[in-house]
This record gives sequence, C-alpha cells and structure tokens, in this order.
Amino acid sequence: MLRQRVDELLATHDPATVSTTEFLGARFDAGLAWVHFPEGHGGLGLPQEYNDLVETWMDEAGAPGPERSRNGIGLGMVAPTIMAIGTKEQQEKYLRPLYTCEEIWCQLFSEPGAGSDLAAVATKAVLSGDTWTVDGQKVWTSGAHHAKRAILVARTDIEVPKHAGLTYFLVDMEDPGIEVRPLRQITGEAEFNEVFLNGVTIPDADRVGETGEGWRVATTTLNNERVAIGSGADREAGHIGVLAEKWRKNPAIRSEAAYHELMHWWIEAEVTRLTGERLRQQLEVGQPGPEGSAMKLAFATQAQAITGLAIELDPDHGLLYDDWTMHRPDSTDFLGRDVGFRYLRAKGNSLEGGSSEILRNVVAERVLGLPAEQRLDKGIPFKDVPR
Amino acid sequence: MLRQRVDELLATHDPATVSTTEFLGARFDAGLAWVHFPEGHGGLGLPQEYNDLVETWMDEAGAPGPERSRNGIGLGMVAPTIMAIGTKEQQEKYLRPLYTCEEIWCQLFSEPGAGSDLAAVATKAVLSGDTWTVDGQKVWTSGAHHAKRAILVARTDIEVPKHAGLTYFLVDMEDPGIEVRPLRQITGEAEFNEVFLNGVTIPDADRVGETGEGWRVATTTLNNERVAIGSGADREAGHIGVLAEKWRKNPAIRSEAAYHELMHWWIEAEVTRLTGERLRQQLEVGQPGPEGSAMKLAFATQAQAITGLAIELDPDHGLLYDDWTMHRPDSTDFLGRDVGFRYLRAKGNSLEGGSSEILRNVVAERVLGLPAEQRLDKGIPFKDVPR
Amino acid sequence: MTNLLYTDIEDALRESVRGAMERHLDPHSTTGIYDEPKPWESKAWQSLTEELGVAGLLVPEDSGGVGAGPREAAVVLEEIGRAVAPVPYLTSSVIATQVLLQLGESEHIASLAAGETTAALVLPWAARPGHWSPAQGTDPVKPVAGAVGADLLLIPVADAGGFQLQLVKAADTTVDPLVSFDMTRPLAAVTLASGEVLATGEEAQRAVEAGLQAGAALLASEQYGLARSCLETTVDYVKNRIQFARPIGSFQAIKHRLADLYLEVTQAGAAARYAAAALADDDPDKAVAISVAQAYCSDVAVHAAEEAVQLHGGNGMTWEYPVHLYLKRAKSSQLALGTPEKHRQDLGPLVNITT
Amino acid sequence: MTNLLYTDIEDALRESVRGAMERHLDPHSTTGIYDEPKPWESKAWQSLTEELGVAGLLVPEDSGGVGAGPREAAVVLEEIGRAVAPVPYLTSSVIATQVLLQLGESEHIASLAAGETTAALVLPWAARPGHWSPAQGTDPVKPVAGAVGADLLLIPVADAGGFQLQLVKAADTTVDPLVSFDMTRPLAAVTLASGEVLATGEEAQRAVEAGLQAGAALLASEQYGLARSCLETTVDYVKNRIQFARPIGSFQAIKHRLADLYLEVTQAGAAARYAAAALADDDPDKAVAISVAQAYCSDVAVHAAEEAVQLHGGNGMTWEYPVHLYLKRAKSSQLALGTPEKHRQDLGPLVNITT
Repeated sequence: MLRQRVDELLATHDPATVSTTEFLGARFDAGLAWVHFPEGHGGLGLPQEYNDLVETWMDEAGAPGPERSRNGIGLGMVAPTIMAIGTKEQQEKYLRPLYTCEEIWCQLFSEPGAGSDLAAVATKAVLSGDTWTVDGQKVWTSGAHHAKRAILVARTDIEVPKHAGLTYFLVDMEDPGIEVRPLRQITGEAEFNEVFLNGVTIPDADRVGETGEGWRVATTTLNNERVAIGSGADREAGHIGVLAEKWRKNPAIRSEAAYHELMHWWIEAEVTRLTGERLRQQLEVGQPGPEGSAMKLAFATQAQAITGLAIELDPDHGLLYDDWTMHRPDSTDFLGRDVGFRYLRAKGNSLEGGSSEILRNVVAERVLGLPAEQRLDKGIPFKDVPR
Repeated sequence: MLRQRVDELLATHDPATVSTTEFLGARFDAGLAWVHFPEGHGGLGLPQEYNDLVETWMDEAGAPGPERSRNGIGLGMVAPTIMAIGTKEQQEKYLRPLYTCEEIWCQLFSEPGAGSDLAAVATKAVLSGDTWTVDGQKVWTSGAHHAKRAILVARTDIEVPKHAGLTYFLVDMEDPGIEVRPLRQITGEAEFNEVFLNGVTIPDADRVGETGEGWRVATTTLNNERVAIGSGADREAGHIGVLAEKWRKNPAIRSEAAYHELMHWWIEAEVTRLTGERLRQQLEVGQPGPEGSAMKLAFATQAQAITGLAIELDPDHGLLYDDWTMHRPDSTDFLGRDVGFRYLRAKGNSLEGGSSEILRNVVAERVLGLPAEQRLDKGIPFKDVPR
Repeated sequence: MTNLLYTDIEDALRESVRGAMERHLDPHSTTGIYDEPKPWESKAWQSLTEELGVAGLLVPEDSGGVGAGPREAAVVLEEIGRAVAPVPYLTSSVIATQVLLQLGESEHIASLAAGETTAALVLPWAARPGHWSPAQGTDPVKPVAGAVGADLLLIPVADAGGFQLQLVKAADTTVDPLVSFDMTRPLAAVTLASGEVLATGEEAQRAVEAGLQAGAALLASEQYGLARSCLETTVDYVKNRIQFARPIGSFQAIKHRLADLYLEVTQAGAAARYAAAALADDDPDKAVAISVAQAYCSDVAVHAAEEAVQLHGGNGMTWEYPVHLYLKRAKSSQLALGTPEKHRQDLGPLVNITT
Repeated sequence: MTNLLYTDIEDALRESVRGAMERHLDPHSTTGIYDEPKPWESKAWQSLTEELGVAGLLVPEDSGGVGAGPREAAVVLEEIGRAVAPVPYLTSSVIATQVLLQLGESEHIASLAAGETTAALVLPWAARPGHWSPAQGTDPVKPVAGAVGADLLLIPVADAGGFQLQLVKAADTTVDPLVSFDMTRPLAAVTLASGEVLATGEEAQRAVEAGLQAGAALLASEQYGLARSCLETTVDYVKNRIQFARPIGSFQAIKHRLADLYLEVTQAGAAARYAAAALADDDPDKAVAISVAQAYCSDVAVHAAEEAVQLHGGNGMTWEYPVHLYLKRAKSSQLALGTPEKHRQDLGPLVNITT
C-alpha cells in the first residue's frame, strides 16, 4: 500500500526529469513528506518508523529529499512544532513551502543578554488590535540572510516570572523592520548573523501556542534538535580521522610522545562512538537513554583537543592559516578547511546548542538527581530580575 | 648582648651533659625559647627575626630545640595563641612545659559533622558555676594518645548563628571523661584518633578569649599553621625525587610514554618549587603573597598523580603492599614506606588542612575576588540550621 | 554492528548475582581480609557456583557447563566489580577455564564449571595478550592472581625441551601468599614443579593467549561495574552529606565533576560491552576492542574510585568506610593484564597507526 | 637561589611600557591587521623604541644600548604579551640582537638598540636551541617570524663552503608574507641571497644558539603576560556578566576553574622569571630553566586563552571581542621556538632522566 503510493509518485514525477521543487511538492501532496503527519499535511497518519522505509525507497530510486543543510531549522524544528502546536491555518500555509525549501527558516531565540539563560529573552512584543509589534535584538542566527521566515521567542509580559512572559511567533523575514548583519567569528567567517528588530509587525494569527506559553513551545522545538545525536558513526569519523590520516601519510610529524597522545584521543573518540552506537540501538528498541547530553560534552572536548594536537604535531604548518577573509558560508563543515580553522571553529562546540557548563548541570540534575542550583529569579517578575 | 646570653646559657648548661628537658627549661628561662615573646614567657621582647639568629647559634653549638615532630600543635599553634590571647595565668602555667615538651598538645577541632564546615562544631560545653562540662565527639586528632593537653573548640550557645556560638578551651587530656580511640586509615595505619568527650570538665580559667569568641581564636591559630608553606625546597624534593631516582636506577621501568609522563610531572613539581621559592623571597622582604593556598592544591595534585604513576611504572611491584598491620605511628612521613603506602597516604593531601575544594573557594573568593557562595546558614541560630 | 544491549536473560542473571552478593558479602567482612587473609569469601563463591552455576557460563553444555558465553560472564563480572567481591571468578572461571576450553581439555573442565575446583594461570598478573613469557629457570613466578586457594595451576614453562603448558596440583607445589595492594584478589609466588603436560608448542601458546584475551576483555566489565558503583555510592553520599547547611552535592563544582564522571562511566560501559561482544562473536575487531576497553576502563575505574575517596571527604580516608576497597581493587586492576599505557602501545599497529 | 622578584626599576619600567601600550594600541586596530596585514603597529613600536628606548635593554652602553639585561627585557615582554602587541621586540630586540651581541658585532647593533632598524634571524619559527638547521639549497626559508618589515636578515646557511651566518639587507632579497595563524607576529618565506658573512663555523653556530636561547627564555615571559591578562580579563568578565540573575562568576564550577587557572598562571610567572634570571646570570642551570619555562608557559598561555574564550561565552567566539587575538597568539607561541613536547624531550637528559 505505502510502496504502491511511492511507486505511483515516482511514475507520475520522474525525479530525473522534474525539478526538485516540483518533485518535493508532489511528494508532500502524496503524503510522503512525513508519513506520520496527518493526511493533507504531507503525511498519511502512519507510525513514525515508516518514514525510514520511505527514505530508503526514495534513495534507491534516486529521488530527492529536502536539503537538510539548507533548511535545517525549518525541517528539524519548525515543522514538528507547527504540526504539534500550530493552528490549522499555519499548518496549511507553512508546511508545504517549508518542505519544498521554497521557504527557508531561521531561528530568533538567543540574545546578547540571553545566552545560557535562554529564558531571559528581552526582545519585546506588544499587541495592538490583532497585530504584534516587536522590538529587540537577536544573535547567533544562522542563515538569517537567506531565510524567508523565522521562529521568534519574544517577551509579551514583564510583570510575571521570566518563563511565564514569553510568546512564540512565526515571522516574515522580509518585514522592513528587520535588519540582518553578519556576525563575524573568531575564524574570520560569518556563519551567523545578528538580527535587529525595529517595529516588526506580526499578525496575531502567526502566534504559535497561547500568549505566555512561548517557553513551553520553544522547549518542544529544542527537544527536536536532539534527535540527530545517537546516530551511529563510523570509526575515525570526525577530527580524529583527519589527524590519523595525516599521521599515516606523513612520517615527519610522528614522535613517540605524540603517538601516545594521539592514541589517547583515538580511544576517547572510539569509546564515544561506541556509546553513540549503543544509544542508537537503545532508541531502536524504544529505550532512549540519558547519554545524549553527556556525549555532547565528549564531542566538544575531543574536537578541541584533537585539533589543538593536530596544530602542535606539524608546527611549520600550524603556524599558518588558510584565509582570514570575511565570508558568509552557506553551511558549516567542522571538518572543512585547514587545521587552524578547525581548531578555532571547534571552540564553538562547547558553546553552541547548550554550553558544556549548562550540559554538566543538566547531567548532574536530571540524570544524577543532584540538587538544582538555587534560582535567584524564581517567582520574581521579569522586570525586577537583575540583568 | 643576645649572643652573650646564648653563650652564658651554653656555658651553664652544656648541651652535651644536661638532659634535653633540662636544657630546654633553662633556655626558656633565659628568654631564648621565642625571643619575640615577653620576658618571663620564654622571650626577651625582641623583634621576631632574631629567632632565626638564635636557632643558628644553637645549631652551631649542637644545642637542642624542641622536637617539632612531637609537639607540632603545641609549638606551632598553642603557644602563639596563648601568647596572643591567653591570660597571664595560662601563659605562666602552659608555655614552659609546652616548650620543654614535657606536655604534648593535640587539637580537638574537627568533628564527624564538621569537616570542611569547621564552624559547624556540635560538641557542647555548658557552664555551671565556674566549671564547663563538655560532651561530644572529635575526629582526625593526631597524637591524642600521647598528648597531655588539648585545644578545644566547643559550642556554648545554640541560639546564635554558628560562628558566634563557639568558645575556645584548654583541656586536660587526662580527664576521665576523655576516651581516645585510634582511627584506622586507608593505609592500614592509625595516624589519627577519634576522641570522645563525656562529661569532661574544664575550669573557666582554661577558657581562651571570651565566651562566643572561639571562632576568632581558632582562626588565629589556624593562620599560624600556614607559616610552614613557602619555605624553599630543593629540586626533586618530594615524591618526584623518589620516582626520578627509581627511574635512574632501574632501566626496566623506562618507556617512551612513561618518559613524557614523568617529565610532565617533573616540570610541574619544579614550577611549584620555583613558586615556593619566590614566595619565600617575597616573605623575606615583607611582601607576603596569596599563593600559599593555591600551592597546596598543586602539592596535593602532584603527590597523587606522581605516586599513581609510580605504581603504574612497575606493575609487578605496584601490585604488592608492604604491610597492612594496624600501627599507631608517632609521626607521618609522606615519603616513607613503599609506593603503595605513599599512593594511599597522598589521597589525604587534598583533604587534610583544608580540602582542595575549600581551597579553590578561598582562591576564587579571596584572591580573585569572585562572589562568595550563598550562605544558607547566615544569620540563623545554630539550632535551626540543617545538619 | 554487534548488539551492545543486555538481553532480558542477562538482566535476570544480573539480579540473581547482585542478590547473592548482597546476601553473602558485607564490606566489613571483606575489609577483614586485609587483616586475616583468606583466598576468597566462601559463601559468596558457593552461592555463585552452587546456586547460580555461573562458573560454567563459558563452558559448553556437553562439557558440563551452561553453554552461555562472554556476554553473560561479563554481566557476572560487572556485579563482582560492583561488590568488590573476593571471588576467583575472573582468574578461574574465565582465564583458566578459557585456557582449558581452547585445548579441548575434558578431565578438569567440568569440575571448574561446577565451581567444585578452581584453577589459576601461572603468569605475572601484569602479563597481557601478545606480551608474556613462560616461566624459565627455578625462580617462583610472581605475582600470580588466583593461585592462593586454587586447586589447579596451569603453568606455562619454557626449557630446553621447548614450550609447555603444565597442569600442577596445588598440593604438589608451594603457593606463597604475598601482601597484596588489593587483598580481595590476593597474589602469590608460585614455585615451579613438574606436572602433567597439557599441551606443547604453538597449541599451548594459543591456549594461554586465549586465556589472557578472555581475561583482558572481561576484566573491563569488572572495572566498569566497580566504576559505576563508585559513581552511584558517591552521588548518594553527596546528596546526603550536609555541610554549610546544604547537601554538598548541591555545590556546582561537585556536580560538574560527577557529570564528567558519569560520562566516563557511561563510555566505559559501552567499551566493556563491545569487548565482551567482540570476544563472544570472535570478531575480527576483537584485539582492537580489547585494547580499547582495557586502556579506557582501567583508568575510568581508578578515576571513579579516586573521586569517591575525595568526595567522601575524611570518611573516604578511613578503614571503616568501604571506599578504600574499591580504590585498591581499581588501582590493582589497572595494572592487571596490561596497563593502559601498554594497551595504547599495542593498539596503534592494529589500527595502522605507528611511529 | 637567584632573585625571582622584580626591582623597583623594573616596576617603573613595566608602568611605562604598559602606559605606552595602552596609549598606542587598541584591540580593534590590532584586529584590523588580520584584514590589512602590516608588519607592526608603528606608533606602539615608536613609543617603545624612541620614547622608552627598550630596544636597547640587552645592549651594553658602550655599544649604544641601555646596558640592562634579560630581566628587564622580560618585563617588557610581559607587557607585550599582555597587550598582544604587534611589535618585533622578541624577534629583533631579543633574538637578532643577541646573535649580533654574541659576535661582538658593532656596525648594526647601535641602530638595532635604538630601534632605528629591525632585524630577524632567518630560521623556521619552530626551531629551538640545540635543534635547528641552517638553510640549504635554494628553497626559501619559512615560516620566519620578524622578517616582514625587518631591515636586516641574519641568515644561517650551509653549503659546500661550510656553515656561515650571513647578513642580508631586506632590500636585497624577497620576503613573502604568509597568511599566519597569528597575524600580530606575521610570518614570511625568505628567499636566500648572498650577503655579508658575519661569522663562520663554530662561532656562527654559537651566535645563532645564543639568539635562540635568549628567545626561548624570554618568550616565556611574553606567554606569562598573555596568560595573566587572559585570567584578569576573564575574572572581570565573569564578575559582570549576569545570567540567571547572578554574575556567572558566582557559579562554583567557574570559580574553581579560575582558581586552578590562577595557580597555573602564578606558576608560569615563577618559571618565566627563573628563565630570565638564569639567562641574565648565565647560570649553569640555564638550559634547564629554559626548557622548563617553555614547556610550562606555552601550555599555560594556551590554556588561559582557551578558558578565556569559553568563559566569555558566545562573545569569546566573535571577531569583535579581542579574546581571539590572545588565543591566536598563544597557540602560535606554543609552537614557536619548540613545542612543549620537544622541550620536555630536551629536558630529560639535562637532569639525568633518559629512556
């Protein structure tokens, strides 16, 4: 039955001849975008595990899926959130162009004053009639300069404690009140942007969830971000593989001391890989484990140590850099470019997507059950909280 | 003038013929025990730096000083405290036999429930007439089994915050209410004791400082404990020297990987030595630095890592132990005995005399000026503090 | 990739072994072994062998065993590590048994599988797969694990006649107990004596090597069990120990250290499981899996025990608290069957990384 | 032991240098060097040389210098590290100057001491005392520090005629700037050209060696200054950055990390000072002091800069905050004049520890 639907789609829309956008549109309409979504919204109301099957068949037929590297926020975070919490109108309006990648999405969450403390968002949204007006500044937004839409968390009430005064919106990035500036990083590149919002208007119809429910909605979305972790990786995937290959090819960089250092990190990377593989097996049988947060700690530590070691092993090369010119790359490849870039870029691994400090808190409190930090802002109206 | 006094003492009390006790008594009476103490109390009211001079002359003449290893608490902590804060009667009664080592002192501070949190002492002292009655339990008391006297911190008021309800006493260890039990350690030895106090009586005349001033008095004494740090040490003093010597004598334990590990710790030990030497030079010119607490962290880390490495370098030997028999040694030699003992004993280095965790707080707050931990027991009567 | 999860049967096995350890061992009597050495705690061993029959896990049913395998034995060892149990499971039921299995020996294997007799491979305890030498000359072999109290000794010897694996009855030679850093797995000096020749030459070599490989692969599970127990005990302690009017486990520096330790212990579990699985599957990656597991789990166990001592504060330094038993077992096990340094050394060439 | 404290004169010198750096350098224009490379920030260099005359600290008065020594030069370098100053002090006023001093050269030394000209020793920047090779053949030498913008190049060359130290005017050859990881000390490929032969054979060897020793000894002070600055900046940042309604510096895990870093930085200061003093005293322990200081201070500087990036959070990852300048300088300096690994390797035999 499902197989039949796929065959029909492939027969009527030959991937070799129709454009990707057209094919994806047809795939969406056939309910083969996310088969666990309801009919009419890109799905067929089937159990989630059938998705993998469809992906496999599509791959076999050489049929395209949406490019995750171009619309990661849209596909990974926005679609499940809109499906779970959005209105029928939102689902009808946004899911299809999101899936076909005609509309790229970005995320307006972090702010200069709300990094680790994400709920401290100060960008404010004020309702007048059925239109919200938004003013504030967001930061660390990737892809903002070619995004058509954004998800936004803004403060709609300063009289209540910080988590209670947030609301979640869908924003048109072509609003004239939006200014996107590249945010240049330590590497010389600008992978990310700062986004300034000055009198940006949002119809109330583009609010997701109730006013004041923004934290809950945003958390739903963030949880979806974790799905990627736990997929099994090959041995020597990642930085260790790059370094091991260099070692094998270049006898001049070898030394006894470096050998033991290299083997130390090789083993660290391997045990993290094994841990990820086990987590994948657990997920497969429906027993998710709490290892994910801790594994992200390991990935960051290893990326930073291994790239640092790689620089030391070949000083004549490590003293140089490939290119400091300011670029705005379309996607991030941690393993791309030269060793100096990889070293600098890896510094972000312990900050982005939950800093290592925050993750250690999470592991200590949620996994080990140790007492939480005292919250000085608990129960205090946002306007009275020290910032 | 001072030299003359020393010569006179040596002439009248030939160290070669009189007993050590007699000589020390005469030295005390001559004001040559601590020349910076007042006359009549073992001193001559001179500046403190003359002490070194007297020590040098005594050494040259082969004359004995008091044995610091036997009466370290008495000499290092009790004498300066009694001199600074004690009554005239206390000074007259205790200083001389302390100096001659006829009376050995021990310290009754730590308790099972008051380790890092020293001010949480629960041993209570109640005044009736002019006699205090003490009940409680102390722990980690070295030398309690051959001490004649003790300094004690006890709680005399549970209605005030914890630091304010303590009082400092001098205790006769021969009181029938005192029971000393050896406290066996991880090494198999019992360097320390538990001391149980059941209805121990102390005349009010043996209170040091005012009632409720015990924390201040105890702190004075603890500060005196730090004097030892900062004395310059020779290169390869300590655990690293033992291991380096073994390495030199025993080619079988050498390997390239171990070489780099050994050199790593050799360098760590050397830079700590240089830091100590610099601190000594600073003290000499009257510019004490705040490095002491941080250096203790380094000593503990190095002692633990180096002894652990020493075990790994020679597995056939490291698998064995010299002796598990329960002993009560008179003094502690961190470098004594075999490698297994040194490894286990070194574990205490990050706990005794201020745990590494407490020391990091001290460095962060007092040296770097970072905000203090929130004190949940601040301003709360001791009786209401969670324990 | 091979399955890294526990089966329901393994979960049940774990429960049984844990129950037996809890019933028959208590830390105080285990500590007593340091003052009054004895080869092992007989009630616990009796329960493991007679009641649960786990000494025969590696042995096929037609040889008198249970016909399970390394995955199941690894679960038993996790629980033994958890309890620092003073029983000769690793030395007799894994290493010596594996040596005899490799040889297809039939006379003694059934009584080993039943736990009626115990055996030990007579090599220095730090010997590791690929790097060991048979006894030569007349000096006793030391320090040997599992020999104190064993009935049978498997002694690799080399003399003018070549390389032999001999089986010597303990009664026919001298086993001198040594004062060991870890008295829960006491070591001994074993005097050589001639006995029955079980095998010679390459066959004997392969048998010894198989025993050491099984030992190194499964020691990792014992180390993991020990490390995990240290973590759990310490988390429990810091939740309940009050200083400065709050549990010390509420101090962030302690929380973060325990989070890091959780990561290490979790990863050690995956590494140990992979080694057990690779041994069970006779996977071509077996040697890699063993070196990775030994290099990693050895250090994690030591680190977990060291953190346990430190975070138990003064109590961790006492003879009365059982924490020291874990530290001693962990540190000795780090040396056993090859130190992490040696395993890192061995691993490189297996994955085409050399100097 | 030699004096490890700063004299009043040195304290005054530090104040002057710090003032000059604060007046003439700001992080934004220093960052600008990454986009528009220039050899060094001329105002800062002018102030150091013309106003303060510190380029001549190592040079005797009768050769046109100040007649101070390595202790004083070390103080200047601490401040240069603190400011990640893009000035050729280490390469010209220390290394090249020391080479010429060793030779008793008189023609150029006075103008170097005055800062009117700058010079560079043409060896790969990772060359270290006892382990370097003169240029051979016709390939350019790279990566060379201090050559971009230098007037004079001191080039060790080896050919059939033996070993020579040549002095080549920058105008007479090609100095190709390289895109450097640390653009505040830009590197170059230097094309060989014949020039004046300053010395040959052992005399030339000794001069180059003296330059490298002075460079390695005093680089440690630059690294210490950098590390200390990172610590101070970070402590200041965490006191003021509010998250969760409190300064992030009130979180214990961060406090403990900074306490550990304080220890490292403090020890780096002692090690660097001892190296400077041993160089000043021409102490028999000089080689030990240099290897210890280089092995230790290199890593501390990197660690301090890495912690600064992490504890500045997202801001530490930006181009706008100056933290990245410190990380790049620290990581490059770790490789300069020998990595810590190489210095540990060198140290052992000096203290009778060998494999």
